[in-house]
Amino acid sequence: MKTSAHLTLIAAPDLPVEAESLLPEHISGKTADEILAMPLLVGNRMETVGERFTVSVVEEGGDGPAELTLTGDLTRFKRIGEGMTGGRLVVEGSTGFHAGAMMSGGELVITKNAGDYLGAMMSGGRIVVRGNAGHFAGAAYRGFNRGMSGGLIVIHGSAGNLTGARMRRGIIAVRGACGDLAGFGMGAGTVIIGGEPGVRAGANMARGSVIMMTRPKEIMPTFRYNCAGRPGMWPLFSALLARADCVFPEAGPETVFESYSGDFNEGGRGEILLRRSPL
Amino acid sequence: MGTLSGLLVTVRTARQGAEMVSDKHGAPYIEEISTLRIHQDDLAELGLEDGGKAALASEHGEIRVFCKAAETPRGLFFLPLGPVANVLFSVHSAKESGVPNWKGIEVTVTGGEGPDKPSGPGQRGES
Amino acid sequence: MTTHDNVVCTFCGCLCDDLEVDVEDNAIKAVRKACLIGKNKIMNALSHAPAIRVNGREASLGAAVEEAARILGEAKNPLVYGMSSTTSEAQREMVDIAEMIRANLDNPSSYCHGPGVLARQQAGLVTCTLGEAKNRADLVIYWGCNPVEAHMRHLTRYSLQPKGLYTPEGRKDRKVVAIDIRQTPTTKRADLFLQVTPGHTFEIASVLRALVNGLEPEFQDGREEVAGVPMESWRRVVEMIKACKYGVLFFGLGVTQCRNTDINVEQVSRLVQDANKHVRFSALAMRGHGNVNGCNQVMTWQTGFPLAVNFSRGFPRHNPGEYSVVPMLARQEVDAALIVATDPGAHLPADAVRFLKTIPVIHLDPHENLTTPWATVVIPVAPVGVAAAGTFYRMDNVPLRVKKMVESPHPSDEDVLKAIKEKIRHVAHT
Amino acid sequence: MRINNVEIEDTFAEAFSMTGARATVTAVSDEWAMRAALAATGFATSVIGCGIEAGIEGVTPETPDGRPGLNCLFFGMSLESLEKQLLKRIGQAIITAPTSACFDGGAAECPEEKRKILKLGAKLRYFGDGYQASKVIDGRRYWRIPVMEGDFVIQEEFTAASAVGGGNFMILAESAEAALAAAEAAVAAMRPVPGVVLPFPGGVVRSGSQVGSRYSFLIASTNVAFCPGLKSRVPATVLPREVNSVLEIVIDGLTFDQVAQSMRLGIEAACVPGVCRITAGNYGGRLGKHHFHLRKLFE
Amino acid sequence: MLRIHNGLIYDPANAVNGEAGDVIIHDGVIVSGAGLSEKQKRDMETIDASGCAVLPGGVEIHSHIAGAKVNNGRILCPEEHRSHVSARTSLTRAGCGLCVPTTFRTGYLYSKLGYTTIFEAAVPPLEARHAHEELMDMPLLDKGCYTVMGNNHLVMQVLKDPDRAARKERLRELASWLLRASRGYAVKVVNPGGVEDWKWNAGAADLDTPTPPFGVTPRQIVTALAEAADELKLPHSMHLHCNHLGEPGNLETTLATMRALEGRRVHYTHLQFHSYDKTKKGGFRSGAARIAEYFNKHPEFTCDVGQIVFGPTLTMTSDAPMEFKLFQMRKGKWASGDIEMESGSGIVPISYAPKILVNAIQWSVGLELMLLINDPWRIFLTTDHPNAGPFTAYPEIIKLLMDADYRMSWLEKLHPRVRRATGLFEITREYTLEEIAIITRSGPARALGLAAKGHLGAGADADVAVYRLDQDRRAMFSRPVYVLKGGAVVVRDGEIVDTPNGRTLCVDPEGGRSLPQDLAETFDGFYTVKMANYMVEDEYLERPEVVPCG
Repeated sequence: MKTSAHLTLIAAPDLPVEAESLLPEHISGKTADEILAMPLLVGNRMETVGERFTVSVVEEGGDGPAELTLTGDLTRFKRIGEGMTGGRLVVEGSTGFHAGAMMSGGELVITKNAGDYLGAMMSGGRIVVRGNAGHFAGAAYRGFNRGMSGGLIVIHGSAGNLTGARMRRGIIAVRGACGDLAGFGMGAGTVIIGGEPGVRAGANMARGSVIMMTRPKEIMPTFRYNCAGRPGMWPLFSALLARADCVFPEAGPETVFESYSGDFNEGGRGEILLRRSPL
Repeated sequence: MGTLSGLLVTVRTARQGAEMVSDKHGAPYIEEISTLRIHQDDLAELGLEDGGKAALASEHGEIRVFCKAAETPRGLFFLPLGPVANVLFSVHSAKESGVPNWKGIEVTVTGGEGPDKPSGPGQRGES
Repeated sequence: MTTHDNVVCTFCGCLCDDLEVDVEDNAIKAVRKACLIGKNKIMNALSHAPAIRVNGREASLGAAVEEAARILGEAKNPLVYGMSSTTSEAQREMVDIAEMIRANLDNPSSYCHGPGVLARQQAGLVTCTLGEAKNRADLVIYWGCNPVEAHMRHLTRYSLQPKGLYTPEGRKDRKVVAIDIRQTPTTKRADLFLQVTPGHTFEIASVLRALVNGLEPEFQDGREEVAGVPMESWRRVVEMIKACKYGVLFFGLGVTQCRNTDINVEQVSRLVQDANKHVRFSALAMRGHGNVNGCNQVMTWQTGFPLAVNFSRGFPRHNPGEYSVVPMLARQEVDAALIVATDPGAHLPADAVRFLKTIPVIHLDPHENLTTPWATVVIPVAPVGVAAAGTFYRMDNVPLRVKKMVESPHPSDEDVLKAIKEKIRHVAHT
Repeated sequence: MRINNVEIEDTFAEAFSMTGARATVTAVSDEWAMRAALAATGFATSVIGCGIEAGIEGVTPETPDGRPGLNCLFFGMSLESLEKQLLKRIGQAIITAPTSACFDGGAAECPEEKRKILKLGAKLRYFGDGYQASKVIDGRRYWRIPVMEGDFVIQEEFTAASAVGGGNFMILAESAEAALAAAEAAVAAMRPVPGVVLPFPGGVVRSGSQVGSRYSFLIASTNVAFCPGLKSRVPATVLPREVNSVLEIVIDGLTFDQVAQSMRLGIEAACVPGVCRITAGNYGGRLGKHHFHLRKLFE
Repeated sequence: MLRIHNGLIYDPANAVNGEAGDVIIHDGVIVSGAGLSEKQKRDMETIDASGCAVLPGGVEIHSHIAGAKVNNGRILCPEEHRSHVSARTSLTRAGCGLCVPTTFRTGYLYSKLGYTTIFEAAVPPLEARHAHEELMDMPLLDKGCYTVMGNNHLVMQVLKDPDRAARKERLRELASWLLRASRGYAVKVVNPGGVEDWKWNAGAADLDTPTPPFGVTPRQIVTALAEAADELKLPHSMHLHCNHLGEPGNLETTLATMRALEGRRVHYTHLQFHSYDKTKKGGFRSGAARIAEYFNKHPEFTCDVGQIVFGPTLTMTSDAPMEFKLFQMRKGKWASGDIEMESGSGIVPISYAPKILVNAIQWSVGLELMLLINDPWRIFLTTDHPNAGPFTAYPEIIKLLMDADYRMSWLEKLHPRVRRATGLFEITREYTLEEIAIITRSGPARALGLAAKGHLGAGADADVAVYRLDQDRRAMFSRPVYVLKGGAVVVRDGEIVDTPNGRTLCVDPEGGRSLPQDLAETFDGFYTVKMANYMVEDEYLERPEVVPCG
């Protein structure tokens, strides 16, 4: 049986809530009452889901992974979708910190904004944010040197600082503007930025790519210019993102990118690709 | 009286430190933390004498300060840390690591007395 | 009259320990050898003590402690914060209370020098005690700091003038570089002053790293300059680095509070590591409040993390930005606060203070300050280093014991905190 | 059995097991994709002399990078020989072609247990002399090799599958003109079938061979039993009096069914006036394990 | 009175080897049951230890658990803390970390292994106050710390004195003063001369490399300090971390050092890191056999092993130049701190893996030393926590020592060339329970001069560990049934049930009340703290206990 559950927030809380229990794989096969009895940490006290949400559960035929929908202003809800391994989790609203952090599979969709550490250190699966994301999307937690290591994060709005910082694989696409230090210290992977990038994109990268559609104010002097051309990988990224409903209309397959290598302080094996805007 | 845009930087000063540990409600402390260091030419552009009064505004609030000519770059203004400067800052300016932008916030300086007099730590932000 | 020798000043991270203090009739009569700030601090240590107050009304210590315990015990997401100007003994009690009430625990370093500590989590730091600067440093770099005004005796005691074991000529044996966005009394003491445009610490450190590593930077706009300073000057700095025997870089809030905060320090730390491939080189943070470094030390040995810790699940979790004081206040997500030995009324943005006024705040401080007028529970405490003893950690991690020279009518904050803790424990058990 | 009055002989085509792989070659235009594909699949008519058999399967409507592209099929006698040839052919014919990229075309039609991995990109990447870099997209790794024109992208792993080689039929016709017309019609009908290629020039072979020779240094020689000019001298001739010309169509495919389907379409199309008979080559079942009984194709 | 009843008692110091009997405790001390009637015994509070081995509480002779360097390590590794946490309970404090656990958690983790006494291995006097502050927050253990002196300027100033007799006398005074100033327990020497050399950016120090600008050699430093420790009759000998730690071929330096110190009491710490031979091409080989052969002939020496534990950990040592070398090999994180006039420190995270040949050899060298040094009273179990791995791996190491089949089963997990580089897999020796009791408690207690530790005879501190007998020795030693600290049950069935604080162990050697004039002048001139503020005050010693000299 495939379980579909829909939780609706009764009222937005004043205190931070930790909702790592609300995963599709956790609701699979559960009744409404069982779901309402699941734990939520509100401030420093343990409560139940039922104190904050109403629920409806539909058991459908067929196998399929579970699907969970959360509706309401979940801005104070942290860790939604953290550690998710499969299924589909849809948030109709905004989330707080750590949405989809450490996830390894499945799909997380957030229709509004996400907080900091979206998909931090995730290893697989897909996250789609229709609105904006906070800082550290796909980044590493403090002290770690391996951020996101696989999967895809699509942010239709803007993203904050240190997007993809120290990431080791995977793809982050930011349709809108992006904060400072995108791809800082990355070891591999790809960050694609549509809108205006912040400063220091790609700083300290050892490998990996930062692809920018909009010219940043400055390219770090520890990067060096290579050439203008059509990188063979761009069409592949473009096709992948199109499948995820994320289109960069300014960059068709024929788009010419300027290529820079860096950061030479870390060996210079990374690259910045900068879309050459038509004159 | 003119208006200038620039970047405000909060700093430590010897007097601010010395007065802070003496009496935070004392007049010398309040005077020191209401004293803006500004380039001579900026001062002239504002139509102010050394020691003249000005209003300093950021997107978060507005304060009254005394302007003191100093060897600072043009367009960069320096104000001692303290409750006066704090009116211009906001918790919402803290980025990923939780540090507000103490070392650079866009402000406008307007020369002149303005509607209110400098009033020390009680100076209010806009909202 | 009694003269106390070797008194440790508690004002800044220098912890000068050579002060002489005259005491007569339980009053400080004179302070010698201290800087102006240190002298003022000790001379005024016993003045302007607030009354014990609960909700604005004077109260007994017992009633204040009881109310504090009640507020903290009931809070669902409390903040325990401060500690920067008290002893590590009191700090240890703060951590215990924070654990007990499952609070968020932070200290002022989270918006001052915390980025320097966070950078150590990612890169580590090559550092030294101040005596190595005194005895060995033939190159000193002041970057984004102005010790002449903030750490007044730093230059004479530690970094610029002292005659050290291998720097017998003092200042003459040292090359001095200053990097700042404006001229300061400190930059005027330097052999080479690089006046930089604001917000470019990271680029400066990157380019210095490149030059130290023998790489030639490339400027896309053709302007051979970084932060408004021509490359020639940066090359000179690197030549000085490579030519020295033992370099020490002192960095201040100009580095840690510059755009991208901890990442700047991470790059500075990498620069220092890179420099060690050629010469010996250390970096030191110019810590501000007397024992703010102690907060980081105590929190680290008790919780594992130097700042921004949360106990809502009973075990320590750390995440700056999530559990640091300023963003928590921005999100208005705490419902009570215990604030000790720091003055948010003077140090935090105005909107933070406005929010704190809407929740119960317990405040311990030796003086009337800009928080005491509105805090819910105000408990005056004995000023440490004057009327209470305990441990302070210097900016270079050297711990010193501050002394008790006079009696205060008030208990130490360590004692008040212990009382509050016992009361909370008692309430929890009954 | 007769189609359009052409006798379908009651015999079978004997085909053997090969290892096949499909590569998708893309480029900035159809033209450059075609040039790269032609070069890569050129001179690959028979494993006997070329080491590999290959051909262009056709234009692919969807390529991984969204650019014009062609699928090419390659068949070798073993995984090793296939890989060896592919490394040479991609290295010499595709990397070298302007704007080209090369991707695994997969072998979706083959059962999973019959698929194997060819680490082509993983081995060709060393052409990058240490400057090669990779990207992983949707779990697949692509290598980017810097070249003078820009960069060359190749997938790390390609799929190989056990395949069927040497499917065939022969057109026995009254005249050379009729044989050629029939062969052309057959090839046209067979080309659209996915998973198969006809490796010989234009899909047609005029010089079928027999195993062995009177000369010890040759392992194959002209198929004397089918040479019209030798009818009188070769007792084993299989050609009736009215047959004056024979052409053969050879088919390699990823699966038995694909080969069978293309044979059926080809034979049907070949049954035109002037064709006397359709037959097929076999070795009595001794050589290959895949037997295509011509008449069963139409059941 | 409390009775631990009917356990098999392993008390090697009193030659009791697995005999069933009672251990009787009164007032925190073990007392003789001789005069007691059966009824008196039955009426006592009794712990049933049937089916259990009863051992003295564990004594840790070398571990990095407290102080500036350790705390720096904690700051360096938030990622390490994230996956090892313990929540506050009604009894215990919250904490985190495995390789660098927080102080409270360190106390709990050691206690849960049956350890009751522990020594922090390297404390520079200037930062001693910090170490003591942390030790005060480390419950359940008696503790002390070693004072580092091997690169101390005052020591080298004294050693420059050409007058041999004066030199000796003055050094003894100075060592005594340093111990007093830092409230230390023993003289610790780390890479003598080498740390100071590195402050001059010089290469690694050999035994006879003069240290600039004093011109004093490591040989002079170690011989003089060993002598001073002997003459002060300190309970523990000089505790020596030799030069060239971790380098292939360093056994030559180690052997030369040992020869230089022949006839004196010396403890060689983490000997594993100093027992490497090298191949013709300069690669790693085990030198354990040669070291053991020499060591076996010199009963004046003791050592601890520093056994490698596979997995991630943190290296942290006063041997700052060694850490710099390690950083250059690994990039990543590197913390370092030079300490004026005294020492340095360095920290680099590391991960030991069985398939890395060097690590596999290091792992084998440690076990070889333990199996080839035939007197268990002279080699002790350590992991140089956390340098070679966390101390929580002790039960695993005990299993490796006691179970030869298990040890052999590791061969296939190791790098295939390890067999050529070590002799470990030719050794069939298995440790007995008695020998384990020696290398984990009785031996270190004796080497430390702790008369009341490491045994269960009358008068001993009632620090006792009770383990359920189990052929799987790892399981057995992972989870004591009971641990008693000073007579109080602190662990039951592997869980903390009480959290009394232990005592601080220190020494009161003769002399050293003040510094002679010339040294005091050096101090005043070149330290940045006043001498009065240098001396660690009584407030930093929790229930101090002076262990007598002589």
